[in-house]
This record gives sequence, structure tokens and C-alpha cells, in this order.
Amino acid sequence: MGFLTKRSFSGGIHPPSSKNATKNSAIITCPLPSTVVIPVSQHIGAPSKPIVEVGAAVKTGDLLTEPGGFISVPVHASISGTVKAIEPRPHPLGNDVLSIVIESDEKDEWNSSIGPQKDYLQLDKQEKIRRIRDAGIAGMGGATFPTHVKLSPPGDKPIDTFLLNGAECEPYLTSDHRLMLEQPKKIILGMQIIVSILGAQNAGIGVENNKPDAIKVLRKTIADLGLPYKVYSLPVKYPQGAEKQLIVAVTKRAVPAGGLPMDVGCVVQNVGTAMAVYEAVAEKKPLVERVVTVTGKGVKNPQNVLARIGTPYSALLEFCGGLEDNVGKIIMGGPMMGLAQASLEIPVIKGTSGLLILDEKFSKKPQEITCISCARCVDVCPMKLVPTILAKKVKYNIFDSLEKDNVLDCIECGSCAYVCPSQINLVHYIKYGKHQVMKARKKAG
Amino acid sequence: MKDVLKIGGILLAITVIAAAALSGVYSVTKPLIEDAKQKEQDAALTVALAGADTSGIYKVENEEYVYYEGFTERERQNLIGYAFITSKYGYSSDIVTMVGVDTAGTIIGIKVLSQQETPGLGTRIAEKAYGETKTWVQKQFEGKTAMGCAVDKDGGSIISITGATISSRAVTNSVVDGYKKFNEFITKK
Amino acid sequence: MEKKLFVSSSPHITDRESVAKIMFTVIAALVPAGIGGVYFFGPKALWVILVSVLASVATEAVIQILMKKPVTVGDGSAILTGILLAFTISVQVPLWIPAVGAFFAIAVGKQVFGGLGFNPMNPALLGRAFLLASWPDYMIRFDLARPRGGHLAGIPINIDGITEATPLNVFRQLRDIYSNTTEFTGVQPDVHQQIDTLTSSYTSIKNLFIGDVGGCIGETSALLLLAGAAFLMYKRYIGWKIPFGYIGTVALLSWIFGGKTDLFSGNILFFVFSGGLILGAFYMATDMVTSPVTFRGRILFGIGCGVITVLIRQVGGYPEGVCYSILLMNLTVPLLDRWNRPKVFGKVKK
Amino acid sequence: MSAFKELTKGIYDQNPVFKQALGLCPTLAVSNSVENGLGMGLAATFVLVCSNVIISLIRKLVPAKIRIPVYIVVIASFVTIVDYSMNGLFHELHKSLGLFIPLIVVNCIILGRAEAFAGKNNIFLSLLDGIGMGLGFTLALVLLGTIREILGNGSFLGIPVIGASFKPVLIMILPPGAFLSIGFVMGFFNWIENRKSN
Repeated sequence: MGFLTKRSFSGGIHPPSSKNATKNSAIITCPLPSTVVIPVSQHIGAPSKPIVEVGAAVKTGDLLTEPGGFISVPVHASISGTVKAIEPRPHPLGNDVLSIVIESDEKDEWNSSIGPQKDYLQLDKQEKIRRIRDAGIAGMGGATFPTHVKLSPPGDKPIDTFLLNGAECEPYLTSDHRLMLEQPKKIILGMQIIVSILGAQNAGIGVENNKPDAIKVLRKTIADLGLPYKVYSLPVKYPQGAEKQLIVAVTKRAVPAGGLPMDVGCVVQNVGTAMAVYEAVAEKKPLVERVVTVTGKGVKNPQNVLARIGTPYSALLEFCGGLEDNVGKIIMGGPMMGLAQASLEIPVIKGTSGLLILDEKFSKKPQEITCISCARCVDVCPMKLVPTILAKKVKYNIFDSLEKDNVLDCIECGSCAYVCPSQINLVHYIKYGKHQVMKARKKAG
Repeated sequence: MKDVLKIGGILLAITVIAAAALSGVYSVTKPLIEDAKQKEQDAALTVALAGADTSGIYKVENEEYVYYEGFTERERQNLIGYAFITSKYGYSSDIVTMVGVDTAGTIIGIKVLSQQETPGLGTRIAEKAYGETKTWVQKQFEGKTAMGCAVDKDGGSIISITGATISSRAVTNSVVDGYKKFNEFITKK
Repeated sequence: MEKKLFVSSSPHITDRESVAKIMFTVIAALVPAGIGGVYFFGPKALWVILVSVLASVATEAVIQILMKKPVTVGDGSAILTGILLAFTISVQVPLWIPAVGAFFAIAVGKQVFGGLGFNPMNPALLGRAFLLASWPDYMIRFDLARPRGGHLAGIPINIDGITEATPLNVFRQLRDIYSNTTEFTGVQPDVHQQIDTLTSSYTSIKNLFIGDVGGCIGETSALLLLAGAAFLMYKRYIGWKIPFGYIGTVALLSWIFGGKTDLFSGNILFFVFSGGLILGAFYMATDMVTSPVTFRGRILFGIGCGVITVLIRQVGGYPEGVCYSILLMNLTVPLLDRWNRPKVFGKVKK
Repeated sequence: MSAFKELTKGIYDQNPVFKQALGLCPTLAVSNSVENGLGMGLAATFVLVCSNVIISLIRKLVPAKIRIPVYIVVIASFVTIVDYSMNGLFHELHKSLGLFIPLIVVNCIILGRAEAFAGKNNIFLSLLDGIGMGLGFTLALVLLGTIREILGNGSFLGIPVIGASFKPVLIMILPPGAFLSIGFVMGFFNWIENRKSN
């Protein structure tokens, strides 16, 4: 079949990229919002614990919480002002989460310890990792897994390859693309820090070949800095940016089912994370802002915005010219894996790579009809699962054999549901099936 | 040990009773069954050896072969022909026929004794078409030379039943085979 | 917030394919073969197709209304079933035959199981099998099926009993004569010659390819069927695994066993273009609902169809076995899918 | 439980074929005409009644360990009696039922009733149960035979009942027809039950 001869993976889909609206608009900074809402949990793992009290005055970059465990990161004040409330507020994931609300004093005074650090590369490994954790960095591609954990692999898993993920395969999103064009130096230097922590011999950046400008800029920057990193031009295919698919495309190593990239000696980080790592280690700057692509038919001026963490969508959208009348759906992230949002008061968090506003026509999903076993989902599944059988089992409440069908290997990329002619939301069923399997596992101990 | 004997005894008693009952029934029904079979064969023979006197048909039997001779008179006068039984596997069963031929080898009459072919298709070899008085085999074979029979598909003159070529061909070929065997035997004699 | 936002799970975009679009595209791909059928067999072919389609659609609608289900005749699947059924019957049937067949196909072949997506067997083929078992005398009558003067080279002139003038029928009859060696029937001297002319002469193969031979309405023209199939493959509505697995197997086995008496002497082109193989392999075996979803499953499905087809053609009671072979393999689909799950990404063999 | 109930339960409520799905092999095989169905049904009924009575009679004498062999001996004896008698008296019918007469021995209705009923109840009730179940089986066979013969052959008990213009649906007297008709009749009864319970 020779699918390994090209730098790609088997399966996958080709949705329209829809990136033209924002791919050429430079990142612009969003004005400071009057209040920010900072949830204590913006990452995968234990929520962090607040260490400030209502009424306290904070400066930008001040620590607001302490980590709730090893797999946890703190959050920081993203503006200066007064803590107004510490209470549950709507969270992008759908439920209400304890959040620290800060009212701006409009001065944006920064914590004084933030600034360029000398000889940061010479710091020892533990210090670098501590700075990364203290800066509150969690994977900025959307998965929000605490970065310091990923950079501390257990001793029995030697890492020889570090990959930077600049694929940005989700349609519509351009934040990583713009970041690579505008901040290539910070990204590469961040990469250098990560490589020094991991001790990896090989390092490279994977970029889909629909971003030739980014590939060129990155190559030039690497050459200018005299570093040995490679830039891989990858074919455009969704989900090229999924960890396992990226690794197999670049290194031809297949992460074992149920395993992690470190099982094949790899660590993958998003380009935005690399920049945040640079800022954390070289400037001690915590993660208080990120680039968000605001796009879609439902917003007047689609653009790439540098926004403070905690900025409510309403403020962000107002800056982008406001919503059109026919808004139907607001999605955090891309259209394939993003989450539909219920309210405009939800804030930007560390994993908010984009805000996609779809008009009504695109929002309503057609009625699901019965599966006709066309096998399109089987053909596109990048994990080589059989989505139709998984979904049917879930639909008829047959959960006992799901685990044997490898349901837990699903990466929820949505390719199956994208191609389904019967409009069945396979991902929805499979997610529920995974949930049931995990529940059964917990019960069994 | 005692238990085993008791169980064995009961089982023995029951089987003995059953055997006795069966032998009684057998002795009563045996003549009936033979009678019915005889009647059936007689009916077939009257078709196969049409023209012979019903009491002028004699079974010729020896170790290897059985056939029938038919006379117009009871006292073995005027031999009109012979009848033999032949069979061949058709579409889903053995098709057994009784064939009567005259001394020159021309078929006098023919009757299907048993078959389990596809209803509506293969079974039509033994059935009368609507408004006919003769079955398909009678219509096709009577008056033909047994030796030269072949279905139309094989270039012969037996018009096979649409959709039941296999059954038609099986009957035809069994007639030929049966006649061949009969002929061998009779010439040897 | 005065406006209500839609909230649903990801993904939020789809490629806008739909079952109806797939069905109508397949129907479009069958149009050339349908026109060919009408051209070769005369206007009655059109009536057969129309009756079959109308009966399918009406049956589906009526049953769905009676069962108080949403009426889904708009998805085109009933129309497709009607067309495929009409394509597999002889033009000489009375018009109530396609109507009854379509009723059985939809009612018993599809709606009894719960409608589209739940039927274990291809409804059109089931309808055809029902008709063939119920009224064989109508279903195998092909004697007038060549009004355009098309012909098969090698049809023996001295055998006048042939009423089933499809290529495979003629072949079977000639070969039966050839191998039926009782000295009483005797091998006719020119049978040998006739078989060769029938199976390998240029005229025969050309007419077979164009479709100018006896047979069912939509199955004779390999050319038109392949044109439609190429379109469907280009649109990716049918894959290569089932049809090629199927036809490849038939070609190989026919070459080995399809000769007069010797092995490895069958003419592949004759067996591939004869009968309903092209129609069956590209349009019926590939029916999404009743074929496997897995890669290996589809290949094995195709091979299985091929083996059974050749088995029926060479030793079975019928000259053609496409219909039954696909129906039989349809029943193995759940097993094939269970045994041939793809190896999950990154799964290491233990 | 009244005696009347024991007699009638086999006809509909616990019909061996449609409700309990017992004895399907002969049901499928010989229901291609009313005559065959009736012959088979009555033969089985005779065996069922006789074996029920005898088994009920000897139920206290037979140790539990050997009850199945004893039942089989009893049933097989009656089947053989039926086989001989039919062969002598109804030779043609016997020929068309063929192998299925001896196979009554393994018909699960008969062994099933022996085990489930006759081995536990008195002679009178066992007699009624045998008659009821036998009638239920016969009725099922005749019903299927009627459907199949009329549709598949256009006749009832061999007498043409539909005009000559009707082309019989051959498949109905072929084996698939048995499955089709039994499926639809069972479906029909289930539908009635569903409507009743709603």
C-alpha cells in the first residue's frame, strides 16, 4: 500500500481549509477587558487551589493559585486590578468551574520579577522545568495537558526525538500559522530549551504544506540561529496534527495502541507552547495571553487576536466587529474537535486556539438516519477503528465488548462523523462509549 | 448393585412389552403392506405393458436381474413385451421408472414409480398437463425406440420440461441405460 | 443573550454527502445500461423497469405509512432496488412479474427487517430469487430476447430445442452434449467446434461486450455497465475491492475450470462478460448495506462471491450463479466483519 | 386448572408450533400440502396421545434415572405402529410423508410433553393434554399446508380452488415457502399478542 513512503498516515479526510479569512491578517492585540474570569482549571489534571482572597489587589502575572498536584499547573492574573469574586462561572467545557474574577484597574502593571533572564540555557534541567510549571503552561494546541509533566518522562523511557507541531490541520484556525510567521525566533528558542531539557538527539517541526511561507520562515530562522532542527513539509490531511499521526508521518514510528508518544521515544509540543516555554524560561513570564483566531461567517471582522487569558468572548467578539445577525453556533477550537459554547460570557482559556462563529445554516445538523454500512468511516479512521460498529454498539447499549473493540484508542478527531452520509454523529456515540468503558473500569477497580 | 438390577429389570420389561406389541402389529400389517405394494406394482405394470392381460404378466426373477413378461393370454400366449425397472439420480432424488418395451425395443408404456424432484418443475415428469390424459413421460416416450432416446438439448426427440432439463434428462438416460442392461441380459439368455 | 446558540458535539462540519445523493448517483450510473437494455430488447424493457420502480416505491411508501414510520422513498433506495430488480429479469416476463418481485423485494427483503440499513440481503436480488423460484418458466425464457439481430457466434443450427439463449445457457448445453458421452446420444461432431466459436470468436466476445446478446434487461452490456461503474469509482461510491476480488476470482477459476474438458483452457473474456457478472460485481455485491465494512472483509467477500458463482456455473443446476452467490455471501457479512477487523493503529502483534 | 383448560391450551395459548416453536422440522418439511399436513398431524397426535397415556400410567414405576430411555422406547413403539399401519392402509400418503413418519420419534413435542406433562400428571389429564397438543400441532400443519398449497399450487386438498389464470407461487411449496409462511404466521400471532397486552 505504501502509505508509509509518503510523509503521512493512513485514513484521514480533506475538509475545506477555510483558512483564507484570517491566514493573512497579522496578530493584533485585543484591548484590555474590564474584567477577566480565570477558571482555576484550564488544564487536564487536578484543579489548582486559589491563594488569593476577594478584595486583594493583583498585578499582571501574579500567581493566583497553586497547583493541585503533580499533574496540575497554577493560573496567574492576566490583568492588574482587584479580585472581585471567587465563584463558579461558566467554563468552555460546559459546566461551571470555580473562577477568579478580576476587575481591571486599567493600568496593566506587571509583576516586577518578569523580565529577560541571563544565561537561561545554562540553568539545570529541574530549574527549567520548574519555571515552565510555575508559568502555568499547558498544551496550547487545545489538549491542555500540563507541559512540565510531558517534559519529565520517566527514566525508563529515553526520548530521542522532539517534534514541534505546526500542522494546524483543523480548518479555519490560523493562530499557529501566524505565530510561526511572526514569532519564529521565540518558537525556535523555546524548542531549543525543550530539546535541552529532554536531551533529544533529533528535533523537527512538522508543518502542513499549505503553509509554505511558515516553512520558509522557520527554515531561515533555524539557519540564522545555527541550530540543527529540521522542518518537515507534510501533506495536507486531517488529522495531521494529532500526536500519533504526526509522529508516524515524520518518524514512521507507530505509537502502540493505548500507549503514549514517549513509548516510541518521542515528545510532541504545539508551536504556541514552545513560545510560552521560551517566555517562561527566558523571561519568567507566566502564560497570561495567547493568540486566538476569531473567524467564521458569523463574525464581522475575522482576525487573529492576541488576547489575555480570561477575556470573555463578548469582549473579544466586540473587538472583532461584533456578531452578524444570523449567528447559530459558537465553537471554541476548530470545527472538527472544538466545543460548542452556550454563552458569550465564557472566557478565553489557555487551550482556546480559536473562536469559530458559524451562521445558522451551518449550525443545524441534518436529521440522523440509519447507517447504511457504507464504510466511509472505516476508510477514513486514522486509528483504524471500525466507527460504525462502535457507534452501533453504543446506540443499542452493548458496552461489554467495546473495550475489546479498542474504543479507547479513538482520538475523537471527528473524521468519521465528517464523512457519514447518514449524518450520524459517530464521535458522540463513541465518546459516550468511552465514558461507559472508563466507568466500568473504575468500578472493577 | 440391587439398584442396577432393578433399573435393568424395568427397562427389560418395558422393551419386552414393546417388542411383543410391535411383533403383533407387524404380523397384522405385513400382508396389508405387501398387498398395497403389489397393487402399486400391478398398476405400474398395466401402464408399462398396456395391452397385456392383467393376469398374463409374469415376474422373471433370478439372482442378478428381475423383469416382467407380458402376454395377451393368461397361459403365456402371445408375448407382447417386457417390463423392467430402472432409475437414475435426477435433480434432487432417484427417479425410479417402470418401462415396458415390445420385443423390437419400442416403448409400450412407462410410469414413474418414485421421485422427490422439485415440486412444480421436476415433478412434472410424472404429472399430467392440464387437459391431458397422459403423463409427461408417457407422452414423450410411448412409441419411441428405447435405445435412441435423448432429450432435445442433447439432440434427441424427447422434449424436455422447461426449467427441469436435469430431471428430463435423467429419466431419458435412465430409460436408455435400463434398456441397455435389459438387452444385455436377454441376449445372454 | 437574546439569541439562542446551538450546542452540539463535534465535529461541526460534514462533507455534505447524503444517502440520497449516493443512491441517486448510483441510479444515474445505471441509466446508460437501462437505455442500452431498451435499445437491445425493445420498448417493453422500459415498461418492465417502470413497473418495477413504481411497485418498489409504492410498496415502501405503503408499508411505512401502515407502520406509522416516516416515509423515506425520497432517499432513492427503493427506486434503486426497483431498477436493479428489473435489470435482472428477462424482457419476456408478463408485467405483473416485476411488480410482484418488487413488492417481495421491498416488503420481505427490506421492510420486514426494519428498512434501509437493516436488511441482511440485497433486496433486489432477493426479489429476483423469489421470482426465479416461483415462476421459473417465465424467468428463464430468453428465446425472443434478441430483436436487434445480435447474435452469438457458434449457436448450433442443428439443435432447435434451445429456448434459453443466453450465452451461458448455450455454453452449458453445448458442454453437456460434449461431456454426455453415452454411446446412444453420441457426441455430435461439430459440438467441439461450436464451443470454440461460441467462447472465443471475435464476434461472440464483441457482442458480449456491447451487450447484443440474450439475457436479462440490464445485464448484457458490459460496456455500458462499466462506464457507469467507472463514474461511481471516480466518485468513490464503490470501491475496487469487492468488484475486482469478485471478477478476478471468476476470471481465474473460469480459466482453470471453464474449458471443455481440459483444465486451464477456459476463455476468460467469455466468462467475465457473460451473464450478470458485471452488473452483479459492480452494482449488487457492492451494495453498501449488505457488504462488509472492513478492508479484508471486502476482499474475502468478493472472492467468496466469485468462488460460489463459478461453482454454480460449472457444476450447479443453473447456468448462472451471480444472484445466489451474492445472496449467500450477504449472509456471511457479519462474520466477515467480525473476523477481519483492521489492526488498530499501533497495535503490536503478540 | 380445569380439565377443559388442559384440553384447549395446546390449540392456541400454548400452540406447540407457533407459541413454543417445537417440532419445527416436520412442520417445515411436510406442510407443503393440506393432505400431508393433516396426515402428519394426525399421525403425531396418535403417537402423542398414546405415549402420554402410557407414560402417565407407568410414571410411578419408572425410576427417574432411566425415564428418558423408557419414554423413547414407548414413543418409538407407537411410531413404528403408525408407520406400519399407514404403510398398509394409506400407502400413497405414507410414500409422500416418507422419512418424516419414523422421525416422529424425535419430534420434540412428543418427548417434551412426556417430560413436561405426562410424567407428572394423571392419565386423564395426560390424555387431554395429548389430544390438545396433538390438535394444536395438526391445526398448525393444516394452516401452513393451506397457505402453502393454495398459494403454491392453487389448490386445497388437491382440488383447484383458484382459476386457471392464477400462476401458482411455486416457492411456497418449496422449502423456502415453509420458512416464509411460518415466519409470517408467527409474526401475525405475535402482533395479536402485542395488541392484546397493550
